Amino acid sequence: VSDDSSMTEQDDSDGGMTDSSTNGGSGGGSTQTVSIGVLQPRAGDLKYYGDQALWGFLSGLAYKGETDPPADPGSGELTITAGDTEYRLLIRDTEFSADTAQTAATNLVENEDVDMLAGCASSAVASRVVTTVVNQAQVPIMLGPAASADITSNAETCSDLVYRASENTAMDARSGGKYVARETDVSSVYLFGADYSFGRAVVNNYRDVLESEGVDIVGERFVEQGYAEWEGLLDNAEEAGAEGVVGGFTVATLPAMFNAFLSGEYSYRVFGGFATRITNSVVGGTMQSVLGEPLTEEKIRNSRLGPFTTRYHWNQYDNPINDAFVESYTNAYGVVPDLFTAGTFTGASAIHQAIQESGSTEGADIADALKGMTVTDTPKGENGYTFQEYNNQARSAMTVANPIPTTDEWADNWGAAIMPGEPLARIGADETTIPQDSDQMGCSL
Amino acid sequence: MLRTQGLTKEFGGLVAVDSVDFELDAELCSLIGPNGAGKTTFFNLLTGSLSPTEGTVELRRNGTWEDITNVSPHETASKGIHRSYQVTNVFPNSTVLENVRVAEQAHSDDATTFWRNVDRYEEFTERAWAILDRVGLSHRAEDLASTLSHGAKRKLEVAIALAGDPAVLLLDEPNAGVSSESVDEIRDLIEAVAEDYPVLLVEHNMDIVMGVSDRVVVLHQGAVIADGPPADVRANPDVQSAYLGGYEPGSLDDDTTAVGSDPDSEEGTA
Amino acid sequence: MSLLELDGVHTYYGDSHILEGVDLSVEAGEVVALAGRNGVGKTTTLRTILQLTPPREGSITFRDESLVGLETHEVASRGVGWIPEDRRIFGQLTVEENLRAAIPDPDDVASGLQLAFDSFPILEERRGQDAGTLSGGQQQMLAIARGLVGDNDLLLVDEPSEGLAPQIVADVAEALSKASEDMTMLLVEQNLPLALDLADRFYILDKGRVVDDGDTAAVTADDERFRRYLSA
Amino acid sequence: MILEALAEFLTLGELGGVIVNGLAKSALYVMIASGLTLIFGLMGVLNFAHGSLTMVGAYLGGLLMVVTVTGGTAPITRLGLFFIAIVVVFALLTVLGGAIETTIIRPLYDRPPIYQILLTFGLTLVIEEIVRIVLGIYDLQPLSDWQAALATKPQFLREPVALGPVSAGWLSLFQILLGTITVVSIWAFLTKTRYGLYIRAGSEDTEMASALGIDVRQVFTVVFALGIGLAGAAGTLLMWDPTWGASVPLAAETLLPAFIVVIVGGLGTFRGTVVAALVVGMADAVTTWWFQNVIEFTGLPELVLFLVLVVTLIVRPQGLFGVEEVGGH
Amino acid sequence: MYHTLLNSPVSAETQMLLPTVETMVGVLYFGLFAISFDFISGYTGYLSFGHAVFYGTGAYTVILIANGKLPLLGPGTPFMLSLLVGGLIAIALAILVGLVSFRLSGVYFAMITLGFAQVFYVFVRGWDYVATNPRDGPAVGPSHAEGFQIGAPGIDQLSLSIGVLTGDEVALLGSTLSGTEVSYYMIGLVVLVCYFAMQRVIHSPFGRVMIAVRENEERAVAIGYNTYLYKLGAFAISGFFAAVAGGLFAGFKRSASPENSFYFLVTGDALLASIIGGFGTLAGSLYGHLFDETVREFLSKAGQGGGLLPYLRALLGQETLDATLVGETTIGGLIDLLLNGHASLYVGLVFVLFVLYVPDGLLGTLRARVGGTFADALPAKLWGDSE
Ligand SMILES: Nc1ncnc2c1ncn2[C@@H]1O[C@H](COP(=O)(O)OP(=O)(O)OP(=O)(O)O)[C@@H](O)[C@H]1O
Ligand SMILES: Nc1ncnc2c1ncn2[C@@H]1O[C@H](COP(=O)(O)OP(=O)(O)OP(=O)(O)O)[C@@H](O)[C@H]1O
Ligand SMILES: CC(C)C[C@H](N)C(=O)O
Ligand SMILES: [Mg+2]
Ligand SMILES: [Mg+2]
Repeated sequence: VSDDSSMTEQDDSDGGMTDSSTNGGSGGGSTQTVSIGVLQPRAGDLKYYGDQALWGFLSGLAYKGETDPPADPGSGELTITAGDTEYRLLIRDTEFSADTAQTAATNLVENEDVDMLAGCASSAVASRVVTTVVNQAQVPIMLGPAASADITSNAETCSDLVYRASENTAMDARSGGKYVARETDVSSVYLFGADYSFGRAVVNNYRDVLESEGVDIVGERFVEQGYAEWEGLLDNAEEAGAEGVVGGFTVATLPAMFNAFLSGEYSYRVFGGFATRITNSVVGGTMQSVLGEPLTEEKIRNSRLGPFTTRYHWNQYDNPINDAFVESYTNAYGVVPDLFTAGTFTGASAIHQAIQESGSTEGADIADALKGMTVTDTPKGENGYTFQEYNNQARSAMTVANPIPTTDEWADNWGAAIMPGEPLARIGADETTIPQDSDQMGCSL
Repeated sequence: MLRTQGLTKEFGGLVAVDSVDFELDAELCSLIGPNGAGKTTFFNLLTGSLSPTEGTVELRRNGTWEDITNVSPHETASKGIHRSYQVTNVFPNSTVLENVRVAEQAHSDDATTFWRNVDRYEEFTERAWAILDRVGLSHRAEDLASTLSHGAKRKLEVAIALAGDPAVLLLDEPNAGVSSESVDEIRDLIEAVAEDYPVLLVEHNMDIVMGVSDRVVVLHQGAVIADGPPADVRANPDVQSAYLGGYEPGSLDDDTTAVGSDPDSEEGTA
Repeated sequence: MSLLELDGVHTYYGDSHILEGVDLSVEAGEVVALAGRNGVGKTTTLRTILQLTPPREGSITFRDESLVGLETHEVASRGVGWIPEDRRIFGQLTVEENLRAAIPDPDDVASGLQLAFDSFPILEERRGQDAGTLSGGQQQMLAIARGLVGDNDLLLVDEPSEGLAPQIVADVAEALSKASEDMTMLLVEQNLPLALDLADRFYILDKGRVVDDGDTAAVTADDERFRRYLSA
Repeated sequence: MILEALAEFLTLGELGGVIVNGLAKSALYVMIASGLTLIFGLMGVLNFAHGSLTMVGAYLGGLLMVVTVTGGTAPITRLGLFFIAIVVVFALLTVLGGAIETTIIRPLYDRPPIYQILLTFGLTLVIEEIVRIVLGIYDLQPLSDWQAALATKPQFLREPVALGPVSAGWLSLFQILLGTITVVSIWAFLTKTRYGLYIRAGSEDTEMASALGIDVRQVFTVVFALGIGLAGAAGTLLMWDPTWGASVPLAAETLLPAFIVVIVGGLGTFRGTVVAALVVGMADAVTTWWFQNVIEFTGLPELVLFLVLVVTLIVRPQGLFGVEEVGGH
Repeated sequence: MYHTLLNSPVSAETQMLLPTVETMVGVLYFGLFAISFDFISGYTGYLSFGHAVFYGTGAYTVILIANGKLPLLGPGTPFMLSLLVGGLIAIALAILVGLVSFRLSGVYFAMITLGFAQVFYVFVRGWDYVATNPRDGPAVGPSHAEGFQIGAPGIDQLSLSIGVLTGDEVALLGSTLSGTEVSYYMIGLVVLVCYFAMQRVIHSPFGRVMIAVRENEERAVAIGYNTYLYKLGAFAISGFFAAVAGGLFAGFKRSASPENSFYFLVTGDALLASIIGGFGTLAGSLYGHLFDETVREFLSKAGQGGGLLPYLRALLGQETLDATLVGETTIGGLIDLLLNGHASLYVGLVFVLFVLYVPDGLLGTLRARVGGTFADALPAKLWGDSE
């Protein structure tokens, strides 16, 4: 990929790395090293996204290596050994900014010679890294938790180098949207989205699913991230006759929207994806002050928030892998894993599996091995995720749940007043993703 | 050279210049009058820095009179009307030579050239040196203008005006604030300059006015109250009472108004 | 010891040397006129006393205390008032506010205003008007009134009759002469008859130096000394 | 389509709502900008750090509320505490402002104004980073609004109130009230108190004012300090408004509007600032309505302020109430 | 030079202090932008607070052309031509904005240019045509997968590609220059040419009028200059070079976003650079930006260019880092708290100190110390050595 002679290695072990990794495959017993550049927000507003995503990734490797996940490394270098493979992780802060991420990724590829990349929490960041680095340098990437379905369904970004174990917005729509369309009395929906890739993807995916289920889309609006004057917009949705509203936003916008919704008297319900702990704690707090403490299931139900799809929350799955995962994770990081974490866990698990299967630590070989792989160890159970050959997006099951008051069991490690309840429905893996023959699927590999 | 008809300038209710009919020939004419009589305002009208409330300003070029009322200052300058300022108004952080050179350059076709080095235009520099020689500033040529003494700055004022290759030269109190030793130098300079150009001179120093002028015009409350050879004007009783002699109420301002500036009124130029 | 004493005062504006060693003194209770042609440094002398343009050399004492190095407001609060030559009224303040700004003690406001309005009735009529919209002469009256209402022992007066119609000059003269009964004054005035009328003594300034002085009683406006220094 | 929308816009209910909303926004704008105007008007210092100090005020105000308010605190007590918080923040920032003026602004008075701009620009970087560090210690997200502080707002302020056919928010009315109080107090301070008199005199003519015994330098310090205090008070008010909220970007979010209001009004005139705040607030409310109901361009709300700025300056280069520069010598 | 230092015994210190080559490339193109900002602001005294609009124009032009989105100019358009086109568009824009803005002066001028720039910023952020997600900005797509070439257009032997990943590698005297290093020299070449061009303008009769406008516009008018036209001209020239800088940035990075091109804080960074370097010194802006970047990188997080934090960590060793100070704070935690990601704090402090104590900036002060003439001769020499 790039020429070593220009590099400015100062560390001998790096110099030897190339050797050991090429030998690694053949020489039985000796360890092989693979270096992975990990791109996540490590500071700033959305650090939490990065935390959950990175910790999930580390947990995945640790699970494979049968050790405890390491303490939060911040950014920098970290080595984890799993079996005969040593993972040299070079963790870089993206600041949730496409520019920073691009620079960091370029650097990892050019100067650190990483075998592959992993990460990106923002869809904007992910597309940027894919266009400018992955395709350019031909280094594979395990994307996640950036969720815009577009990345793996659009010919511009999808490729044989781009894999995503993490769940995407189309999966949200195809499980939660469908559920609402089929199981509730909502027959007309107003869609809101943040005016960038993620928000647009959410709106597109929901529109698609809901329309095909016969639900009327009575309106669509995009606003800037962080928009706060929700009253007027929510009033409009009411006037438009919406019975349901979906908001495609991150934690930068959701709290204001939920606040306005809870403070006003609207006749529709808000549904969509079950959000992160931060949003839950904000919304929970608002509920407490609007509905009065203590919160009860009844009160929450009357507030018309939900049901929400969950990509993964710790309490939605009951299997040995998940149990071990939740426990070790809670011990290591003091919080429960939430919606981003299973996807990145699986990403790590898949990479290890690919190295085992191919016996090589070359990026290209790993990518090849990932093709069509069914990942054995995942929080959604054994063989819970399968990479689809036509777009390299992993399919996995999803659940739909209502928010309920946080139970005492989880109060310490969840830290929000509301949490997802028992699953109302489980949607099988083969129904969640955009099928190969859909006109939404612009990718055919 | 230059003439005005019914030239009037009002500021609000105040008539600063009051229908002045005036014509300047190839001569050294002094314009005198009490503080606030309207002398500087009259200059500003001639150069287009202010537009008159009424009346016209005309300039004779190539034998014909051209109306230059309401023409912008940079155009009057390029037509040859150049002035020195009552309050020193130079380019403070440029060298003395550059102050004059840039004025030299203004009336050439190459002023807008942006691809050739200025040093290639030796003619500007040479002429600038010549002018500095003439006003006696060549020994300070490389110094920043802001470091000059008050008297030297007054000379620089004149030098910049001269560098415009004027058709008419308007000098506003070139002696203001100059110490007595330098007064003589500037006086000599004025006399020498007047050999080459028509000069309109505003001056409070009567020794100079009476000594060098071909003609003296007296302004009082914006209007011309006397016009003639120095000796006649000096003897004129109106002038005596309005300006030269006893006190007469009516002059509104003093020359220090312009100087005692208020620091808060400075508008940032950056 | 005199109330105010200047000794060898040198003042510059940047590089221009304006006062080249001024010596003068004012006794308590006197009115002293400072005369001289345009630009000789009369105003500068007053500004130097007030430390608006501090001297580079020389001493200035007021009631045996040196003023050099004080801040202007400190000089003012020691009882030195100023009626500047170019009026310097606060144009965006009303007439009354201009006067109030000059009265340090809130308890004196009523009597101060009364004094001003008695001297110049027109000011009472216009008390609510923005001072900037007054005519030039009215502004001059306001400037004088502002000097009179302050709690001052020494008043520095710079060309008080400038720009005033003759009958108002008379008002000014009266107001100043009344004020001089309990205030010491240093007066710069181009109107010689007026100056000689008000003052007990005079100094003549030329090129930054005192060139002559004496009792006003002994001279007339036609005096040779005045002719020499004051007209062409 | 447009005509239909226009007809709807012009109904009493809608228009009335927009007007109330516009007044509320104007009240916030005037709060944000008045400190800036005060400082510029007297001292000619264009304070780039104004927004950062507003942000500091928002966090301080939020802190006071979060510490004192519990879930059970009655609405009226919350309001009372809020007023106390505003006063305390105002006082704290006034002290801070005084310190800033005496230590680092004062040496710059005899330099060209750009240096003051630059200095306060540097100050902004420093203040924001310090706030980030402190937030880091308490594990608060610097970029998103501080929800705990928002939650101290009494419930009734979240609710609408019917004024005849017009439906407005209690919060809007509350903001209009506080904005009015601020404008009236500044106006009274400037016109009715001795100190106000000194400030206005000092701003017109420093020399003359000091010759009347006014310590102009001290006046400068006090004005700068008060201007900063006002910035802080404005921050505390914004902390309760979901559109703003306490966050680090609040600094930039308030600085630009404050500049725009001050420039549109004409540099340094308090009257101009009040009028400009009304103009900008109304323009904001009107475009918000059009954005929410008709026009889909997401950048619209952000565009308004700058369009108001550009258009005003094209039409009136010295701002609405600014004085035109007096002609040369 | 860089390598020698890195391999020497003081390599840890060197790596801590020296910016990486990538950073240096950024210093070059952003330095050019800062120079163009100084060209108008520092020499005419009119603070062009919306200067980022030109930088953004240049950047977007290059990417749009590469993506085949500019009419008449296909993706194959030579990079040098794209730079020129960007510059010409910027000139047109500068004239439009300038026609209105130069009726104003002082703070009002700064604010109206800021206003215009922000209008463009918001507009570009919402314009679907430039990118699928205009909010995130455009990136060079597959229609132009190869690197952008700097050199003589059309003659491959005389051109080299730039970009970290797409840059050409060149074998030279036994060592190989990486794509980044090639970019450094090629972009440096363009920047150098632009710098000399602007330097030339400043030293031309036209440039002298610009200075006259800054020094005393009233007098410049009175000696016969139509300063309005001169200001417009200077603004257009400055806009042109700002756009070239933006084009180089986009050519190297292969992407742009409204935030890093059109946003007003981008102008703020240029202002920072010119003040630290010396306002009205042209070359100073580049050194100012170098200084700014060095400080930032020195204080930035591990793995993003080395810097103080990893150095301290290595130097102090884990035991010292874990030592507790008060309560639960460890030394490591404290260092982390105060340094990690807080470069702006120190840049701000440095900046404040500069304004207070070094008002003439780095180069301005140096020139004043050494005397005016050296500055004319030296930049060329320093440039060669600045890596
Ligand atoms: N821009 C202006 N606005 C209002 N009034 C003005 C303006 N310029 C000048 N004046 C007034 O016009 C009158 C004439 O002023 P001018 O400067 O022409 O006097 P002058 O004869 O030059 O006096 P001096 O000898 O003191 O320089 C004065 O009363 C002055 O205050
Ligand atoms: N701020 C200043 N800077 C430079 N020179 C000044 C300044 N103020 C006054 N001067 C000069 O100082 C000298 C003395 O001025 P001053 O005002 O004291 O004279 P004056 O005796 O009061 O004259 P007038 O009778 O005209 O009021 C004059 O030559 C004047 O030009
Ligand atoms: C709310 C989250 C699922 C959004 C995600 N971080 C994205 O931008 O793609
Ligand atoms: Mg005059
Ligand atoms: Mg005087």
